[in-house]
Amino acid sequence: DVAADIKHPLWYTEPSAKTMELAKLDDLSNTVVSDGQRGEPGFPAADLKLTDEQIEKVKAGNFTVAISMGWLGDDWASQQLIGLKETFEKLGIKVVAETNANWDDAKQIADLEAISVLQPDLLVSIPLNGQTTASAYKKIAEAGSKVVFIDQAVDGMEPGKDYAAIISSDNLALGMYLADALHEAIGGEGDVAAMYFANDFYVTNLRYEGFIARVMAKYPDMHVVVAAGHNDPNKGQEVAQGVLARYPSLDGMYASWSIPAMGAAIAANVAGRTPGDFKIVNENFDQIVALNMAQNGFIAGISSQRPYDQGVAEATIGALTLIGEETPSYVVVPPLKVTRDTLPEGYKTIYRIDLPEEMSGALSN
Amino acid sequence: MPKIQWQNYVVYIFFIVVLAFFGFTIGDSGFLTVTNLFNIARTTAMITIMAVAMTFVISAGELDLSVGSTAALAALVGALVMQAGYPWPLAVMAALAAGLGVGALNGFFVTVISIPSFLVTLGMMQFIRGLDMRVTYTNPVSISNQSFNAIFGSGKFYGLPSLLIWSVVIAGIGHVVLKYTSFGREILATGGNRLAAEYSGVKTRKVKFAVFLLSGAAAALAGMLYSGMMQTARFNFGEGAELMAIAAVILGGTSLFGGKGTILGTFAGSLLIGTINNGLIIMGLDVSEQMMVAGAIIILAVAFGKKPNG
Amino acid sequence: MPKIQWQNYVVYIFFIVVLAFFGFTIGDSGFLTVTNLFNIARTTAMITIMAVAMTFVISAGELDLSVGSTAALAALVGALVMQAGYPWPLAVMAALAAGLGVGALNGFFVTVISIPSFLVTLGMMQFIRGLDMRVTYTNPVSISNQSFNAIFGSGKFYGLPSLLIWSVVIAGIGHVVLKYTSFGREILATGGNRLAAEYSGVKTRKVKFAVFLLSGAAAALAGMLYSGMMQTARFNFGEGAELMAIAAVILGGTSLFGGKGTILGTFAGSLLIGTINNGLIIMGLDVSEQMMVAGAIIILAVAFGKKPNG
Amino acid sequence: MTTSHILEMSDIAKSFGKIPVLKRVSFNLRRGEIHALMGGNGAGKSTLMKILTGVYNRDGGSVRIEGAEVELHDTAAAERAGVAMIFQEFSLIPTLTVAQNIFLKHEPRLPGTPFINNAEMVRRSRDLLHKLGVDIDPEAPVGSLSVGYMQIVEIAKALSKQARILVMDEPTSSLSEAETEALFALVRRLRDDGLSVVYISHRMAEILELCDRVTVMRDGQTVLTEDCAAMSVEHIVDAMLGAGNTASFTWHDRGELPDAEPILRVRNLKLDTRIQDVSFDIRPGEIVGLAGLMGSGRSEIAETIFGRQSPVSGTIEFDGKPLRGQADAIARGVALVPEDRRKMGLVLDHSVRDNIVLPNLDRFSRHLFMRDGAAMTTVNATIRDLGIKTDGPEKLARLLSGGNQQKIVIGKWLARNPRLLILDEPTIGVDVGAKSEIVETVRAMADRGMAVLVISSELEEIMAISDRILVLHGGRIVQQMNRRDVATEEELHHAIQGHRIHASDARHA
Ligand SMILES: Nc1ncnc2c1ncn2[C@@H]1O[C@H](COP(=O)(O)OP(=O)(O)OP(=O)(O)O)[C@@H](O)[C@H]1O
Ligand SMILES: Nc1ncnc2c1ncn2[C@@H]1O[C@H](COP(=O)(O)OP(=O)(O)OP(=O)(O)O)[C@@H](O)[C@H]1O
Ligand SMILES: [Mg+2]
Ligand SMILES: [Mg+2]
Repeated sequence: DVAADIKHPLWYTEPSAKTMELAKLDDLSNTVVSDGQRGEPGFPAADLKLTDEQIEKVKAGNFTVAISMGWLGDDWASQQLIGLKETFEKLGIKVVAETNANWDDAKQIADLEAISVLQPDLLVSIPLNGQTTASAYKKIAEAGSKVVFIDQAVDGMEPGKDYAAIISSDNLALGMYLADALHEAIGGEGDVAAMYFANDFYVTNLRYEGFIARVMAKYPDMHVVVAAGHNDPNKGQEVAQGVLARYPSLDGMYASWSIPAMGAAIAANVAGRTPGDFKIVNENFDQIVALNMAQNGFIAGISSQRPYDQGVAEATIGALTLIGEETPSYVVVPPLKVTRDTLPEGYKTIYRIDLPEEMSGALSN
Repeated sequence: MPKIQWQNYVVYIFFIVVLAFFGFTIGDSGFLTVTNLFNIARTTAMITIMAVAMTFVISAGELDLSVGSTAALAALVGALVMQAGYPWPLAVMAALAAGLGVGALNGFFVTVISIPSFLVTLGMMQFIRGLDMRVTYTNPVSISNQSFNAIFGSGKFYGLPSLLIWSVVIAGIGHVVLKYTSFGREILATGGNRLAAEYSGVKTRKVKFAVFLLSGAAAALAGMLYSGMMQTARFNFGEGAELMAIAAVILGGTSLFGGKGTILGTFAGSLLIGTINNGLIIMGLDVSEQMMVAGAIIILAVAFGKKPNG
Repeated sequence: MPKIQWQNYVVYIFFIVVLAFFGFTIGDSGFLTVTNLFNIARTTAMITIMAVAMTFVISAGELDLSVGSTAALAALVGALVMQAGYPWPLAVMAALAAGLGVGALNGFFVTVISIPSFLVTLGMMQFIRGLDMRVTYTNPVSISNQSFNAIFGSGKFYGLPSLLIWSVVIAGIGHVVLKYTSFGREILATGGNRLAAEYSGVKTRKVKFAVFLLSGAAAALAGMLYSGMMQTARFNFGEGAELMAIAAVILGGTSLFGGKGTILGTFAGSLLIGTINNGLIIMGLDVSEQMMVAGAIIILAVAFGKKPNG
Repeated sequence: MTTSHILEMSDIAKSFGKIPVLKRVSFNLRRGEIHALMGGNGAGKSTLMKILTGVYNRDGGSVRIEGAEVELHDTAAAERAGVAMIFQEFSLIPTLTVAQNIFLKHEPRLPGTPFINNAEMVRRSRDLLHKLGVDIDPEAPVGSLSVGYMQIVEIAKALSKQARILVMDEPTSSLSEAETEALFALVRRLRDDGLSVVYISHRMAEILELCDRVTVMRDGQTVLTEDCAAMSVEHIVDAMLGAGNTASFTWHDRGELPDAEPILRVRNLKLDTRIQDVSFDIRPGEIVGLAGLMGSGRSEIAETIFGRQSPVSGTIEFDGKPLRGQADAIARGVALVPEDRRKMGLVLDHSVRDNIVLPNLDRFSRHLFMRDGAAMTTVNATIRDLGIKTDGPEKLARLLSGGNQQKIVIGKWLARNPRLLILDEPTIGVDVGAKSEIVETVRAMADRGMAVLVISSELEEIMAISDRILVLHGGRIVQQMNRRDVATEEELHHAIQGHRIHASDARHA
């Protein structure tokens, strides 16, 4: 078994039979791998639409919205917010509060309670944990605010009744794409490492599971020889250093998030590895990893989310539910695999602008 | 009788000024509703309770950085005991035992081995947080016992949120103990001049041990309140709570160098911080603005209470 | 001559013991390679540099909790200056100016308004972190200037990583200043007994102001090293670094109560922490195990150096 | 005013808050004289001199040095003007070494560099300490020294500055005869070289021996300035305390005590350090003086009886049963007034009241709760009985004058009505009036059966208070004698140096 003998994260559970089945598919682009938390099938975000009457109705409502984020400080959060705010602006929905729990459940509850005072018509939020923050969300919902969840819902709330929908990336697929990208980058065989986010966190757990499932199902020649956790993105470099010291002949690494991935790139450089013999993949398509990839650096593949689209989808669902429309309860934004070859298109898709000069210059070198 | 110095009451004054400011500017946005004021009291309850015990610790000339991770440990222990089917009072005892255990360890290293408490409790903070992750493999443990959740979390008694009652009761007890008992005097003397206290017959080692026990117990209670409020226990409860608690204590007017402590000031300090956080969100400030304003207010609140060159 | 007390050297002893332990157990797993040992020195450089200045601050009887967020501020300022197309020496000056500015503010509130430094710098830590988020709306700023990245980050000089050189140079200067200059004496006197120092003609206010300036400058340098190492500046650099730096200082044998300080001990303390973290990762321990072991070692390292009842 | 005055302070005024401490005080100092500044506790002596050294800023008046008006904003300015001071409450940094303290702010440099020459600093410190007749390790941290040694370091520090005006605020309060002699010899030599000295002391005997002129202060005003030749001790005391206030600091024979079993029985005590083999008894109602050289280990004996140290060997029995540690000692009625009031005696940042209540917490609490009313009665009584000069019981101990702080430490233990009271240098910094009050109080309590052990470096004090005197030398009690058999301080002085006194027979074998 490829990855059975490594030390998995504390929260790790074996992939389900269904996941393993899907992991065997060669082409995932038309499949939603992750089911909703309530087992419901995913609705593609691209199919969400507002009619002109609906837009007028929303505008006439003079609605208010509060946004409660779990953290800030990466392009995922920024793009998500841009998508949300631009769409709300267009729809005439006023953002009355914006909070950042900075990874702390208790802070998120306090944030939600402050928000509840404002009695916004709509709350868009990513719960840091589906259990700890549940009652705070319930209270807001009971007080009459519509709730749209980012990435995961909380326990004890029912879709369609207590909340409108979850809008999420297909996280299992994200993980699988990472395996694909890494496999491709290292040329089909070799030893690789997985650097995961050590804290129990719904979406990253799924990505790790997807990555492992895909490796087990499809890539017997790619050996995951070590899994190591970081509990702070800034510590990624330190962890990667240790991993590379211990396994100096690794061919590649999956590093959860861009900051740890860049840390791993620097660690690899210091360890005397070159982009020719060591490849890193990650799941945050931000400026730094994109530039590194353009420059032929260690970053060899990105399994990207579409945070802007996700933000737009969240705002759209929010608008629909505000005017009483039925909405799908689980909306999925498909991942996008980006390599150096597909960087310009990928960039355009995610950021809606052309590749910055710095990157396009580097690409043509 | 010495003249009453208004500088000693600056935390209360500031608390009232901040309340009034928010009342005028965002009172009609819901800030002044009973629910919201209760919310402030509820969400600050854990910090308040840890800060009350921290006032004892700091007054005795020590520091306890391990309260946050201890709270999480106690929450997890309590939740696991209930999950295993035992009645909730047993879970409470187990959680308290966990807190007292950590307190006893801290106390042992500080008083018997004489290691500076900053270092002991910094090490302990890490150690216990590692243990927290280990206990349930970072998985949350949900608590379905509704008595527990009502008493320690979202319940109300006579219309008052139980979290509010807890913090008032603990602050009340703390105030009486520090101000009106010989134990309180011994704590202050120990922190004021340990050697002089020793020569006066105060068993300063025991006193210090005792405050660490109290701090452990308070952290355990805070942990149960976190878990009762969230109906779940999770390994990362109380991250950063130690600094918040210390800030509340010092904002309240307790000297970081020991020998002087006021529980009422601590209570006001904790509420002040909570009110600022709550008010700024309602005002619609974004996170970076919230942090800047809260930071500035902490400094200014104290600056305001100082005479220049004082 | 006073008898040499091995207890004073416990941090060095422990450092060697820990090195030897890892050397034997995981020496052939890459721990003992030059690259890895350099790695330890590189990743601890920022903490070392902040800890050197923190030794000054603590010796003078104060504390600086704002270093982490100041480092991030300086990193961002420097990166933005370079991004705007100015040459890197200008960026360095701007970053240093940012650090000195924060240091001056801290110094002002502590010495002129006489607010306890714990509170000032705690407020400042929040304020500056809020500012950090504001400056670039939390977006990272990448640094493409290769001279800067080499000098402050991943470069090598004569085969030695520049980060290692920085930390050795700063620790060396710090050691000489604290031990062999009258400024160093004045710092220790101020922290040892402020009133007595005043009686002896030491301008303790100026001394305290100066150490906060130094701490701000050191934080700025650390920030540039973070950004040089990661070739990016980011708002959350240095989160938690203040506690790590203080731990290194105290582990090294400096008294948290002021008046006694050793830079070499601080250096060893910082390396000890870095070595433990690195070794435990290579041993394959997961995060929870790493935290537990690191926490326990910090406590034991000091316990070991203490006589019972000492 | 003639130019023979190196220093003229005129109409100096100073208040702390609303309380005036100096009311238009004038004081002058001639070149090359030793000028005693006398006055009761809290008269304002230290405050006046701290204005001279720039520690406090005056509210009014002027200061002239060498005829020129000077502004003394801070201690550095005073140093530049040539003023150095030996501070009553010390200006030493406990965490620095002896040498580092002596040369703080004027460390010798390595030639041509800004760096400190540590070796040179240590060498010079050793020389200075030698001149003062003590053998203190210049590299020992000051915090580890006993008060007596700290005082010498403080003196060495002031001398090292080579000032023109030297203010000595109770420099000998913890010194015993030998060191005092060495200091006086040195001060006289410096005076002869042109140094002008202000000398503050509560030791009456010293004043007339050492000083050329004397100024007496009372309640923030100067009441007298005279040549010493024209003065007597009685005269000075009168001026200090006001007419009609007679302070008798003289011994009187309390007669034979009724034979009783000793309450304290010390046998063959051996301690870690100097003490080799010490045995003695104290009976109820008896006041026993323990005399010895500085560093001879008197304080260590006291601390061992009180249970703060454990002996290497030997036994200590109280009331027929061995003492088991400090808690046991306190519970059974042993009290210790320690020698260093700042370190061991007081919580300086707490109020007078809290300090007095501290050792009595058990008496003033019931079921853990404090009975503040009952405590207050005792606190007020203590303040009154010992004449503690304070604005009220809530004043912080830190803000009291040195002598008044000392009275708190004595008072807080007397409030317990101990059965054995150990006084280690009890009257350091206490004025004659208060000294005699303290002695009276102790005698009265001894009359009611309290046993007392007094340690003092001031032989005058030992002579004034003791019924019986133990002489400690070389780690042993070399002599025990009845006070009435000792004729002069001189004799006792010799005994301490190790010579036998033949006038008496030891009472106990
Ligand atoms: N910083 C201060 N704040 C308030 N009161 C003070 C302060 N310093 C001194 N005092 C008061 O001023 C008065 C004079 O004190 P000072 O120390 O000058 O007396 P002194 O003559 O030196 O007495 P002693 O012989 O006991 O040393 C005392 O009543 C004292 O309580
Ligand atoms: N030469 C020295 N250098 C440094 N420390 C010394 C020296 N001699 C003695 N000491 C310390 O000073 C203390 C003197 O002992 P102790 O206080 O019991 O003596 P004492 O007779 O009461 O003398 P003192 O008048 O100094 O109080 C001891 O704790 C000892 O460690
Ligand atoms: Mg005085
Ligand atoms: Mg003594």
